[in-house]
Amino acid sequence: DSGSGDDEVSVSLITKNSTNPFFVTMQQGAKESAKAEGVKLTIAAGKEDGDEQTQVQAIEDAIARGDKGILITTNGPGVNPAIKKAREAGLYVIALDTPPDPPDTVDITFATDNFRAGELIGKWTAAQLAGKPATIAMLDLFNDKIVSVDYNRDQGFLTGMGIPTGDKMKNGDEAKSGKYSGGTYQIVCNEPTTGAEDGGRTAMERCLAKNPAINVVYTINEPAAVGAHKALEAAGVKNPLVVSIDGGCDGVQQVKDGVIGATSQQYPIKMAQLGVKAIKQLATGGKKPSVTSGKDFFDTGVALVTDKAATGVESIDTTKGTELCWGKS
Amino acid sequence: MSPEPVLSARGLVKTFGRVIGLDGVDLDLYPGEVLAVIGDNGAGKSTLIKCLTGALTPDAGEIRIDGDEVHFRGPLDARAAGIETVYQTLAVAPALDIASNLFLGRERRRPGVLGSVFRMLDKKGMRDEAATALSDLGIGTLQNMAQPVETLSGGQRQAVSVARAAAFGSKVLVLDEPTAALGVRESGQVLRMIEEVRSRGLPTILISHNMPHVFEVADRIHIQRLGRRAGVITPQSHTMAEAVAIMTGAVTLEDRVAAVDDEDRTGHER
Amino acid sequence: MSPEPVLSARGLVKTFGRVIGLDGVDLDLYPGEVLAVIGDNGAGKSTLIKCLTGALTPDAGEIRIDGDEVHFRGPLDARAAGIETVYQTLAVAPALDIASNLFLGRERRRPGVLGSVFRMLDKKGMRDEAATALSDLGIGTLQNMAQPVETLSGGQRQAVSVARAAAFGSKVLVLDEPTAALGVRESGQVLRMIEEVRSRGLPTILISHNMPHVFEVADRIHIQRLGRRAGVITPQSHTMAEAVAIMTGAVTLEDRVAAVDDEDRTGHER
Amino acid sequence: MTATIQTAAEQFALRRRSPLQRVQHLLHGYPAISPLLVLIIAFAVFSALNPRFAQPASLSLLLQQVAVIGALAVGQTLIILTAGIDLSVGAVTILAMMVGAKLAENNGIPGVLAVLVAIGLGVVAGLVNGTLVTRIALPPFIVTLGTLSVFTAIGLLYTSGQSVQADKLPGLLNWTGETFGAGRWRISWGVVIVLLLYVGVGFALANTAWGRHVYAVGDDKEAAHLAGIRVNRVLISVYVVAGAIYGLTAWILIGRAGAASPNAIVDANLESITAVVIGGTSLFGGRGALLGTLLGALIVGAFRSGLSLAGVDDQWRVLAVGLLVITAVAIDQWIRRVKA
Amino acid sequence: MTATIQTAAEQFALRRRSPLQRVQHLLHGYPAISPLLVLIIAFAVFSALNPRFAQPASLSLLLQQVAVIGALAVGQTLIILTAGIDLSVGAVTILAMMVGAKLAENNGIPGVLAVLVAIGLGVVAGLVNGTLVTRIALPPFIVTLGTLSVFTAIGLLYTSGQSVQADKLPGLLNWTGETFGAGRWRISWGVVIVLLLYVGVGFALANTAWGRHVYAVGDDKEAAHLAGIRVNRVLISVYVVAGAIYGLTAWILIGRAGAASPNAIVDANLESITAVVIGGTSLFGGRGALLGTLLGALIVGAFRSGLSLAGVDDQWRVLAVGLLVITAVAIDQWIRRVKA
Ligand SMILES: Nc1ncnc2c1ncn2[C@@H]1O[C@H](COP(=O)(O)OP(=O)(O)OP(=O)(O)O)[C@@H](O)[C@H]1O
Ligand SMILES: Nc1ncnc2c1ncn2[C@@H]1O[C@H](COP(=O)(O)OP(=O)(O)OP(=O)(O)O)[C@@H](O)[C@H]1O
Ligand SMILES: [Mg+2]
Ligand SMILES: [Mg+2]
Repeated sequence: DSGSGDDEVSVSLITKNSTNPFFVTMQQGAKESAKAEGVKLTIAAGKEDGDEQTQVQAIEDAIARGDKGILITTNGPGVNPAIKKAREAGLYVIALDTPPDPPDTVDITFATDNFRAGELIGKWTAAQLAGKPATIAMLDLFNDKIVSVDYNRDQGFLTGMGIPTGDKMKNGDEAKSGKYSGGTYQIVCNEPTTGAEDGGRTAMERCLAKNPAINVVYTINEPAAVGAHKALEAAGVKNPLVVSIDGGCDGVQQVKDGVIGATSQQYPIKMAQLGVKAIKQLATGGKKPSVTSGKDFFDTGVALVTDKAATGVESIDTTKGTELCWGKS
Repeated sequence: MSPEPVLSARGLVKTFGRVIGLDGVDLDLYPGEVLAVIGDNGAGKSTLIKCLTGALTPDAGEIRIDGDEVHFRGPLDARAAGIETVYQTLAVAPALDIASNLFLGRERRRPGVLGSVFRMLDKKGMRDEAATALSDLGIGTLQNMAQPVETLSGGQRQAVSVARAAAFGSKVLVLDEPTAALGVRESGQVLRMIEEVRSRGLPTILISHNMPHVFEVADRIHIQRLGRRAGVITPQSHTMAEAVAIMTGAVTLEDRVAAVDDEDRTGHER
Repeated sequence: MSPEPVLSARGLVKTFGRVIGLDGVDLDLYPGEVLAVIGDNGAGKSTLIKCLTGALTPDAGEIRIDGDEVHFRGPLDARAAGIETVYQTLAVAPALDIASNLFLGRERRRPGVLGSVFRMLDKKGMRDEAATALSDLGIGTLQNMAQPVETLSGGQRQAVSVARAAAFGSKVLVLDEPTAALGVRESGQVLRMIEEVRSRGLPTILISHNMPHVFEVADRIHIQRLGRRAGVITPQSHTMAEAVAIMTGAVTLEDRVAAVDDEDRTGHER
Repeated sequence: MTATIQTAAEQFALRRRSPLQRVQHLLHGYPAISPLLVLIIAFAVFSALNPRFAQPASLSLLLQQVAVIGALAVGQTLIILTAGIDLSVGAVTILAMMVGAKLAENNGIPGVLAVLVAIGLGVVAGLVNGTLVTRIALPPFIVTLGTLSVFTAIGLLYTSGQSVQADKLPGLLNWTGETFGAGRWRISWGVVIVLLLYVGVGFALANTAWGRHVYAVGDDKEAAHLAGIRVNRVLISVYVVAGAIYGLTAWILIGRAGAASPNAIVDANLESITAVVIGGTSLFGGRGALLGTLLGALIVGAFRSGLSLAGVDDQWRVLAVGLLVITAVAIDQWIRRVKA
Repeated sequence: MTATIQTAAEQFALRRRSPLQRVQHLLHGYPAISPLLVLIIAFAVFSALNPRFAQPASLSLLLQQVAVIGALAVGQTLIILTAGIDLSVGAVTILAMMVGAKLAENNGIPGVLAVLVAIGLGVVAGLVNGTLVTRIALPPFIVTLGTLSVFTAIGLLYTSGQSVQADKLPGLLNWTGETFGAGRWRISWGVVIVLLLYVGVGFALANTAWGRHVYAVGDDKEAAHLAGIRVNRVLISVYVVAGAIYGLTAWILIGRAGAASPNAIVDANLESITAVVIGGTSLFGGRGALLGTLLGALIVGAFRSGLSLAGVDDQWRVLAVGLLVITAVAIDQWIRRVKA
């Protein structure tokens, strides 16, 4: 029995990093719901995407601290053994946002499927193009690191476009040109952005230097899309399709403003709230949460936000998107 | 016969961890005189002048300039008080060139707006003056004034340091073994320079291991031994051999009472 | 009268960018002699001995040891050939203590397994020997043998460097201004050491600006001027004043033909 | 030595020169030429691989891409010249940018004020670093490692990780990203500011007493102290000036990124230090020149862009940049090591 | 000076000592005590905040958490002592680990061989770094910056970023993560190896000629050269030994992480350098001791985990660690600066 010193239920939230707005939002959501539920929450995070060691230490600290449960967005399979240790020590571990590999590493996952999020914007793009040739820029996250969001979103997008991908865990190994579901495509570049505006801009500039006729821009997240938009604007490229993932409140606004054509919206606040509630319930004798039927995780959902709905792709408009952005409810 | 000393120190103590550098040293420097400080290696000569010139802060003791107690917080304070020093370690910036080193901390600016608004250095002027200062010291082998100091020969480097002090000394000149690395001609030139400075009325403290040099220019000789002052003599009162004997502890000053004919001036031998 | 030279150099040239260090210098060192090298600051004395001891690679010219041409790739090669050098810059590691510096590159190991298997240093042994070596040089003021060299006085530091060379020289001893920072007693000790080395049959190259020292111990005197050899004299053939005059270019050796009485020995004056 | 006599050294100087040695010798006379040469070679190679590389449009972009790191590297050069190192460059810049931008967004302060706030914060941060380095005599590595964490945390706590979008900011803050044409070039105002920064600081380093003192302090702190230089004052001034430059860079960064975002310039430390070191400034202080830093920043930028344009794959590019950095500095060393 | 006479200096030594100065003076005699003291203070404070902190279970965990960076810091200390710096620590470790693990997974090589492959790769990497530093005389910063990219890229290209889970690895590779009990402590074999590493390398540095030469080379390379030390050989040996240590650390890392993952350690560069610098080793070379590095690593680890156990949130923790690092080194400096 851990944490017997006080009756207060304590929970750890361990995010991938604490600079990405997505995770900062998740942390705030968790804080608010912890306050509401009367749970003591400790927040930890990796130093950057992919930082497994810091997460492992945070898990060990949670065990030592006597927490009842852990909410974690894992940075990679390197944290699995630590999660196992935590569960053996009686902690309830919930993965948020990213299902670990294998999924049964944790008790349950509250996540959106990044691959699916990518697929949605891919499908939307294909529909918008309506058979026109696609000249695609892929603005990824890193080139000196391989992390799951990066390849899941990238490969999801390509799959949605109907472009056959090679290794699903590897960016950039697909054929550089060929046919997508509507017509022919050409992939101009895979450039790293570090998921920020300045990186997005530089990446887009490099892609445009290679081929100024780009008409489809995939971006790993909305800040990268903002930077890419800047570069496109400066280069005078008219009306390319810029698609992105996250659906943050800023991001939805950018869809409304036409900076981004469509974005896949995810719900970090919802994930955090559900997680905190679940552990509180469990600790006070309630029952365990269960997975969404047909999936091996609890799907907190993903929605395509766009004001230019495409036939065959379910979407919500920006008004609705603003209401829901990041799962504030 | 007993004017006010320009610089005087009483009971200076300086220790480094368990090593004792100075062990209660007194010193007086009178106007217009050349005071030599001699002593074995490690006797505390450099430590003494470092304390006098603000490079070290003594643990105890007091220093007076023109009778007023001073507390130097650094060499700059001493310099502001008119004390110009050549340290044994030379204190040159190896990567800077000769002119920059000579004018370090006292750079000259261009005339006009370039100097006052843009604060631009008068590089050419400083280079020319540096060349003059060095050739005044008899250093004629310098082929290129833009050479960084680190590429100079040992003696040339020392000459740069001495030339700096000679050019700027305004009240007291302190020279810690200024001729150690210098050639015969260059050493002679430094001794001439010291005499010339004395003739201008400026007093000099000269540390040297070269007894002929010391006896040639010194008015009085402070003998340092094992961190203390073993005594003060003059070239007239003692011979070189006697000075060396006192320095090495073979005899003490008390052994030869008759010799200390300026006892009344320096006041307080032990 | 003309044995094979132990060390000989012909036509050494060394330039630094546009600065000329050596300009075609010859040098011969015969068994058991003390060869002094004198010259103004910047005349190329240090550059000369750096070329001879592998610290610099000459641009042109050849060096022979016992008649065989050698190409030193570094000071270690020269050391392996038995040439032990005190450089003007002392070449000590400031943060290491005295004993470590004395035995640098030739550390002594403990006897037994500790030494052979664990390669453990004989620290105490080295410290004791260092203390002996230094007191042999008359340095008695060292209070703490574990002091890092950087905290030593200028002269103490030089003594460490000289003691190192004295302890290990096996064929040729090269000393670049070994007494520059030393006190009277300590300098005398170094001169005694040089004489003692000569009596063991080892030749020495001594660079010094101190003419009395040079004339006291040297057998022959190589005069360096503006990167060239101005001539070779002996203390018997010339007076100090003459030596200085040649050194400074006031007279050339040819002006006093009669004086070069060992011309036949050194062979080829210009 | 004298013009009339043909000395051995002169004879030596005349013979024994292969064409390669002649080039080496020529370059040695002008130290700044050597990184420039590396840059020129890089340009030649990359435009051979892809002719677009050398076009004014691409080069204009290259300048804009390099501007931010180039500006930070000016401050970093100053600090490295004093034998220090600044690990807090990125953190200071982000903090200055976020506070300025948030104040403009939430409190509606005008653009000028926001820029001044950013520069002011940079100055304060520099003062903190400088004071710790001088008064408590801590190694700059430790000080800036500590303040890196402190400033980063303050920035995140202040902003909650949220970025501020360009449209919520006064126009002046975005102005640095705007471009003007000059022939077929498109230069942003940010680039102009950075170039002015190089000219100004370069002038101060080379032609003022302060510049000399910076070199002297970095060269041998103890000697500078004995020579009567106010070492601490020089050090503090360097950290403060560097801080002000970081604050100014914050402004340039907003214009470039189109938003003020706490995620920007992740690798600012390593990249700015790299530019300085490739530019030939010694990490041990006292040796180097600002022009080298500019060239260093351009070299790295040119490599990245050039490899990308040449169509080199992502991860191979990481490998190639590594090899190129080593090669570039090796060429530079070779030129410096010229004999005779 | 003499025992009989009461000299002025002795009088001085006797008077003028506040209790604080007495403590300072006492500590000054034993330099290693000062980071130790910082560590002890940290322990006292953190166990006051959360009593669990000082329990053997938590402390055992702390040791395991610190082990990997602690091991890498041994190699980093060696290189920094020679006035170098190694930015490729992390990249070499990951490369060695991934190649060893993949060979074991795909080609089924036995555990011993996998460990030897890892160490061998470390040695090769060290040889590459060392050769570039000595033969081409490049600054270590540049060399290792370049090889950082090169080794990272090779690792990524070789593994495609895929990790290898423990169950696919021979038992020996996981052995370093296994723990044994000692009272209420649980020590992992990895921790034991790291401690042995400290003892071994510490002995070599303090008690062998090689150790002396490492210090001498870092202290003044030119002087060491003139004194007849084979500077290049010493430098290469240091890079090779460091590389071997990184290879060995790869093994410890597998056990610790329970998997061989290319993302296992980020920030290894900065963290290992931090441990070295907090431990009192000078970045300018020639001064420092290995024991300090161990304490430095423990100090950072204790701060991190102490704050975490105290329930401090991530961003506040970043801030606190920054402040603490500065404070810790400031205390250390204060003790070193004792007068008289
Ligand atoms: N920073 C220091 N730390 C420890 N000991 C020191 C320090 N500076 C000087 N000492 C010691 O103080 C004593 C006096 O040194 P000082 O340099 O004053 O001697 P000196 O008389 O100038 O000798 P020299 O003629 O050799 O220059 C020496 O024993 C020296 O080792
Ligand atoms: N590394 C270098 N770079 C450039 N010039 C150099 C270098 N080393 C020496 N020189 C120059 O070569 C000349 C000879 O120097 P060297 O040190 O041999 O003189 P020296 O005779 O030993 O003088 P001193 O008596 O002052 O020690 C000097 O003009 C010096 O400036
Ligand atoms: Mg002295
Ligand atoms: Mg010399």
